Amino acid sequence: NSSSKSGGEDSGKESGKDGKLKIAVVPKLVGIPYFNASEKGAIQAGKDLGVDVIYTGPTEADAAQQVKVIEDLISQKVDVIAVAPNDPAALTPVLKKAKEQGIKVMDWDTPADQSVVELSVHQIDDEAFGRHIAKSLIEKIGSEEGDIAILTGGLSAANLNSWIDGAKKELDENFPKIKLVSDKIATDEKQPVAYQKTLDLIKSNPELKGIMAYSTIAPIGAAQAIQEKGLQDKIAVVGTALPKDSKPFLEDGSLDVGILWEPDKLGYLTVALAKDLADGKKPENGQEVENVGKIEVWEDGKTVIMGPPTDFTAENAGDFNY
Amino acid sequence: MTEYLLQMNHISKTFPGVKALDNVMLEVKPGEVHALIGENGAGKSTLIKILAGIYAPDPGAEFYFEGKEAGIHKPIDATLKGISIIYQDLSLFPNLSVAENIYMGRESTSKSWKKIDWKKIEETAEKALKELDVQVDLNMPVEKLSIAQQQLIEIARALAFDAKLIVMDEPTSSLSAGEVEKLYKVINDLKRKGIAIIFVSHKLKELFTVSDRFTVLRDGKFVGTYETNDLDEDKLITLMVGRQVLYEKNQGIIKAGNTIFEVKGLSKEGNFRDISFELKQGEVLGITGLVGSGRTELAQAIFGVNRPFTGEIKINGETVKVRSSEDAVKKGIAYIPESRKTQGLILQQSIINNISLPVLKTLRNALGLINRKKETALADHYVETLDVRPALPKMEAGQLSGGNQQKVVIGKWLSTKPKILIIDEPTNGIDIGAKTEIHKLLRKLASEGMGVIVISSELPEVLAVSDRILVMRHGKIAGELSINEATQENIMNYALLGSKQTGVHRENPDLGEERGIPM
Amino acid sequence: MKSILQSKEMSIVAIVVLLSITLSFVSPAFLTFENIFDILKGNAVLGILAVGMTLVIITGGIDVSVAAVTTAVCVMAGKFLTVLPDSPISILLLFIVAPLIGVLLGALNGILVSKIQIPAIVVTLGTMSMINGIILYLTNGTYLNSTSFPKIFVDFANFQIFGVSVIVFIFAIIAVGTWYILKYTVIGREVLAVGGNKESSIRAGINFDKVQIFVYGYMGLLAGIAAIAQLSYTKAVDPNGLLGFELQVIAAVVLGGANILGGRGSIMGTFLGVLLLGIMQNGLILARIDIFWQKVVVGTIILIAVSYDQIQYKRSKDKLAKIEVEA
Amino acid sequence: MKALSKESILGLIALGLIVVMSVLAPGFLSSQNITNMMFQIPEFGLIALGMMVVIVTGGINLSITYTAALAGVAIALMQSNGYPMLLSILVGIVVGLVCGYINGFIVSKIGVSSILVTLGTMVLFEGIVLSLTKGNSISGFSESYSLIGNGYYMGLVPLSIIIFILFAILTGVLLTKSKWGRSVYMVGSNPIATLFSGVNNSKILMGVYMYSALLASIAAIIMTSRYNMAKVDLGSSYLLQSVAAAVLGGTAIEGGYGKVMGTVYAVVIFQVLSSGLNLLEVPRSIVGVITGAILIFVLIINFAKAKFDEKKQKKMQEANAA
Ligand SMILES: Nc1ncnc2c1ncn2[C@@H]1O[C@H](COP(=O)(O)OP(=O)(O)OP(=O)(O)O)[C@@H](O)[C@H]1O
Ligand SMILES: Nc1ncnc2c1ncn2[C@@H]1O[C@H](COP(=O)(O)OP(=O)(O)OP(=O)(O)O)[C@@H](O)[C@H]1O
Ligand SMILES: [Mg+2]
Ligand SMILES: [Mg+2]
Repeated sequence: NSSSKSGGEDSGKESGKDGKLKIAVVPKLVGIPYFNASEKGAIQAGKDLGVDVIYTGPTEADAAQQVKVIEDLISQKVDVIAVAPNDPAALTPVLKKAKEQGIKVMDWDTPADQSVVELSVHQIDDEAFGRHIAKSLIEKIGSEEGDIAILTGGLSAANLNSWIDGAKKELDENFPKIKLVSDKIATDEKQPVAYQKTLDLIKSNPELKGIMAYSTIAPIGAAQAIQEKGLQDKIAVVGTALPKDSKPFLEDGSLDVGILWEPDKLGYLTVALAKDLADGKKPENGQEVENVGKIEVWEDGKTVIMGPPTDFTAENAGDFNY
Repeated sequence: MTEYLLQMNHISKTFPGVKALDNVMLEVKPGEVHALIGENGAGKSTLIKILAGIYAPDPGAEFYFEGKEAGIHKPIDATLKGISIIYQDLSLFPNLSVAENIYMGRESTSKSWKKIDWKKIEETAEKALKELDVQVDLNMPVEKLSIAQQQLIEIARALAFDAKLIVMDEPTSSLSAGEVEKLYKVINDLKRKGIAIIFVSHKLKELFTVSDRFTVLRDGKFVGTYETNDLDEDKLITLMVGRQVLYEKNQGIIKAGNTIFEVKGLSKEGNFRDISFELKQGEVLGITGLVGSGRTELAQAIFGVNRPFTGEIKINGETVKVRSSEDAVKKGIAYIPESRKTQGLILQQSIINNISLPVLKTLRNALGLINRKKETALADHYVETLDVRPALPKMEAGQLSGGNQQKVVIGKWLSTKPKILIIDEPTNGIDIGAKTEIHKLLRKLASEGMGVIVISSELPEVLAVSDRILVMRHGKIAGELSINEATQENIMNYALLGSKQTGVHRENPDLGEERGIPM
Repeated sequence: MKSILQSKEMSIVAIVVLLSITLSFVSPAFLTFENIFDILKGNAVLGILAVGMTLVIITGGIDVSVAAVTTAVCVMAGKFLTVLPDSPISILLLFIVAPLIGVLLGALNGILVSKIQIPAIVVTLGTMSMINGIILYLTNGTYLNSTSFPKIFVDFANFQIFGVSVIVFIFAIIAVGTWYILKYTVIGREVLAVGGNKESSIRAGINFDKVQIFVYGYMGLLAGIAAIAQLSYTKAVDPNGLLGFELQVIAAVVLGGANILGGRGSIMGTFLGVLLLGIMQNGLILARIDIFWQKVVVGTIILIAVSYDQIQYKRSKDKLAKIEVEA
Repeated sequence: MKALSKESILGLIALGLIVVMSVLAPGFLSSQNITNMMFQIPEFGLIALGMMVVIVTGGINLSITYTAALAGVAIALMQSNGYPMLLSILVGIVVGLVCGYINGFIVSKIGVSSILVTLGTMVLFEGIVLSLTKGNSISGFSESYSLIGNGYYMGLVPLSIIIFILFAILTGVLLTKSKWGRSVYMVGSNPIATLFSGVNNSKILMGVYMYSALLASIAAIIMTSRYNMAKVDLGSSYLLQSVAAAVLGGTAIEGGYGKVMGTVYAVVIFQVLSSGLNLLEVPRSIVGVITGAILIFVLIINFAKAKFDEKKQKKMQEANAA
């Protein structure tokens, strides 16, 4: 279900009727595993905290469509809009409009224009995350020199790009002997494409030692190619994969490690903080959020970091349900 | 039960806005050649399409074949009953080979997943072509053939069926004399085998040569069925149009003025070579020759749509370059193409839109937008002066009959007030009444100062309208004749031999190959 | 005396050969047995769909719902696989069920196109939008991966004969089979006839509706088989994996010389079109063309290919002497 | 009694949908929602009109959205590099026209079928945008620029819808009243006969592709202004939608027929459906299903109506005859 609600079925449309807050959580797109997992968390939070959660987004990761979704939400007179922007700049005008209508505006998953949002929930610090992935790859390669390649979901995905930039920084600064064989390669958020491109990569670069794959889908495609060519021991693959999908590849070593956070927790945290925002409560550094854990709040008072990334490995992948 | 193979009674057919057939009857005996005749739009093709199962007649129709209720609702029913049809507008598959085209139609009577026997297809095709004495490559896609060859393929297809009744809707419109002769021979053979033939044509001579009986239609109504022996041309024409028409040689009465148009040494590889002639104001110049002699290509080169070529074109003594049809119109050249339906008219658009198309520029108001009033007036004017029927300028051009369509095309070009009018096969598939009207019109236009070039394969027509005649052969001008010296015979000699000498007659069995189309 | 068809294929052959020669100089990895079969395997789904699309386009139609239908079959067959036992029967069942679902969806298009006479592009746009919506609604984009499938399926998917993947064989069988249908069966010739001239085909007693339902049904059938190939290729179900794929399928067919207006098209040409797209994809990475410029290169090659083809075609037509002119 | 035209029926359907939505969807008639719809219509409407003009000639323009993206990126690059707004807009339009020229040239002068050409240019333009932007979005517009897509005329009517209406009228006038427009229909109906009527087909076609590109560029101005950025997939989701809108609007896919009003009604139908169903909190995915169903439904109605008219006319004629 691509748009869902929690809370009482008969809760009135207008907030205040039954005192329930209406919180809209807008992902980049609906219908992909990652955002489905966040949805679960968000809906759960709605139930736990007694607020109405509307989880709705575009069917394609398209900024223009997302603007329309938000415009429609403004028409629905929600109390808070939390959005994971496909493009931060694109949302600025519409978020301003929402604010003018008295709606509280925040972002989650990916930062929006910081001058508009009142709260910014990050799973992670982008640069640190990128660096972590790069370091993991080096560790899995087991050597500080050699050729590596980067796969990405799409060339224009802002958060993927900032992670990749973080990773590149790490490599430049600390591993000068690691060589990138090409610029990041786009896989269109499609598994077969990632698979195909990885095969081509292996062929054109027989000396390839490792692959970093960004987006939740690219690592799977890459691992599949490695698996099929039986190169588990020659090429290390590290990527931002979800545990359930990556389990079979983690098990035979074609994917060395999946690095991400727990998206359901992120959804939960978003709703919890949205409620606080509506209630006028500010997040605090080190605050303990129920069902999520300790959060970090930056000096600006609005940037919230959920916590360190989770490494999914053959051992723990079975413990997660997404 | 009866002596008739086919009986159709009380046949009516209503199209949106037109009653194409009104209580018509048609009875055909086995082994006869039955001519179906009438002016353009009389309803001949419509009747045939009902017979073929393409159109359903209005209720009340009686339709028997071999004494039994015919039960023809779909084309396949007619095929299965042994009726095969040569359509006026051809029904070939341009992308398929000659052999397959001839065979096509039988296949569909069998199962979808049946394996195709290519050998059998080729044998069937070969046999049918042999009967007609046509030589073409069986594997050639039909779109690469000339119109004449396509028509022969269409005929061959009808022959290849073991039909009891063959309908021929203007089978000879593009054929050369030699090919027509061969068709006559085939028709005679068929007759002998007891196969009945319905023959539609506008060429009266032809009809008298082949037919046993006539059924005449006029304006969708049944006029009567007559024995050929009881008729002559005059009588038949009177029956068709309800009046007497004349169709005789032009007496060359117009005095020509200055030379307004001149071509010098026009050549285009594979099309024509070294063509030079001039055209005087007020003159009708006929260009004739066998089909495939390059007349159309020449005309289209002059009109700017068959480029590039070498040579010089002069209008009023000035050398001009005609780079496109737009250019040609600007310079006062009009070209009425031989194929009305594909080149002449935009069938799905209204008569108004068709007529105004070349002159839209002149119909604009101060804002540069089309003045609809002026436009309608223009169309009304030509619909009226050319007597287009029905006189409904808003009607789609495609709903008109052939002759009326041609009038619309002529109207379209007259609206440009051309200095030079080139008209290619002006009366192809047009009835005798409309033909003489068009001939008169061409003469009149010339007398009003236009230079007119008439391209035609029909010698009586060329003789009826021209002041001077050029005969083309193999892409070159074989000879020039003034109207006073021209006869059908000496024209034929130029067309066939390239000289005025006699020696070859229309009976020449090799005529077909003389068309000289390289394969 | 080559037919237009042949000459059309000639020019794409020329382009494929030219590109291949260039690439084998640029990258030694290009012209290897392994790479060629990887290209074939990687483009088998495209190829199977393009073969079906060739028939549709020959009749003058188009089917933009192919990717949606294939995905729908993938999703349903994938679900079905998860409940199947680990036995060879499962593969057999898969080969029955997947094409069946495909045929049903395809026939729906066919019926709307033929009986209601809605232009094909509109019908299939509509069904595409509906199928995509329903898939998204039902699956919510959820993946299925190989762990959910019986092991026998994974074995099947990895199966190779002489080092060539079973997927390539499926493609080959489809291509040859369809070529045979086009050339040697009545219905195949009717497909060509209908595309050549609709009016004539009706007059020749061809059941126009039947032919249309056939081509869309057959397209659906191949979409079903393409779904099996896709499942075998990815060993997973990605409900978004083929989004927008229809344009590539159409591109392959028209690059292969099929006329979008109908009447012209061949399996050989389509195969070459698929190959051209596949080689470009593969070659650009092998040749290490800058990522951001790859699309520029692909776009330019497509434009050059189609323009060259057209100029070639015009020339050959001009050369065809219309009249034997005496010297 | 005069029979209703295809377009009027569509207009009635649009009206009917509006009534249904007003009854069913709370807030559909709220000024907020109506303004929303007015903001959302122009960009899609312009692209749909641009598509329609090409379809009338029997062609299709698959590159239309990337033409828009390229024009948008040109504007964004100019402005972010400090060039004045008007100059940037002008350059954007010129870039769009160049795209149109390329399409027009290959279609009309070389004679390649439009689907092939625009398939090629689609990839080409996307590639150019990608190499210009490296996949990132470009922002940095002036305040006044953002008014084009977000501002109001007299504080009430969005500027962008006024721009759309002006261009719709312009398109309608050009198509029905100008020599060029008439020739467009004629070329679409029968190019050979049109050529043989002294019309310069290639000029007409060139005009069509340039005009289509012009409309795309105007759409690009509105989009970049509204979304405050330009990037490679700007409006890419409108591609097949615009074909659907044109055809739903009665444009004959084989060419020769098509009216501006029909396309406008179709765009309104899509908009009403999308906004209304969103207000009803119908899942996004189902919106697609319903849109598809409506598309087919309307065409079935057209079919049934044509059959019915035919029968009626026949009956009338018979009655007259009797
Ligand atoms: N499909 C159609 N729709 C509407 N009107 C039609 C249609 N076909 C024919 N008509 C009309 O029916 C009448 C008879 O046309 P038909 O083609 O049968 O004439 P015809 O005798 O064969 O003429 P020609 O000698 O020019 O071929 C004409 O007025 C024509 O306009
Ligand atoms: N061998 C051929 N291959 C391809 N097209 C041909 C061939 N022969 C003729 N055509 C085309 O078929 C059409 C009719 O050919 P036809 O032989 O009647 O031409 P024509 O001699 O120019 O005309 P006309 O009969 O007026 O002299 C022309 O457009 C011509 O281009
Ligand atoms: Mg007729
Ligand atoms: Mg001719």
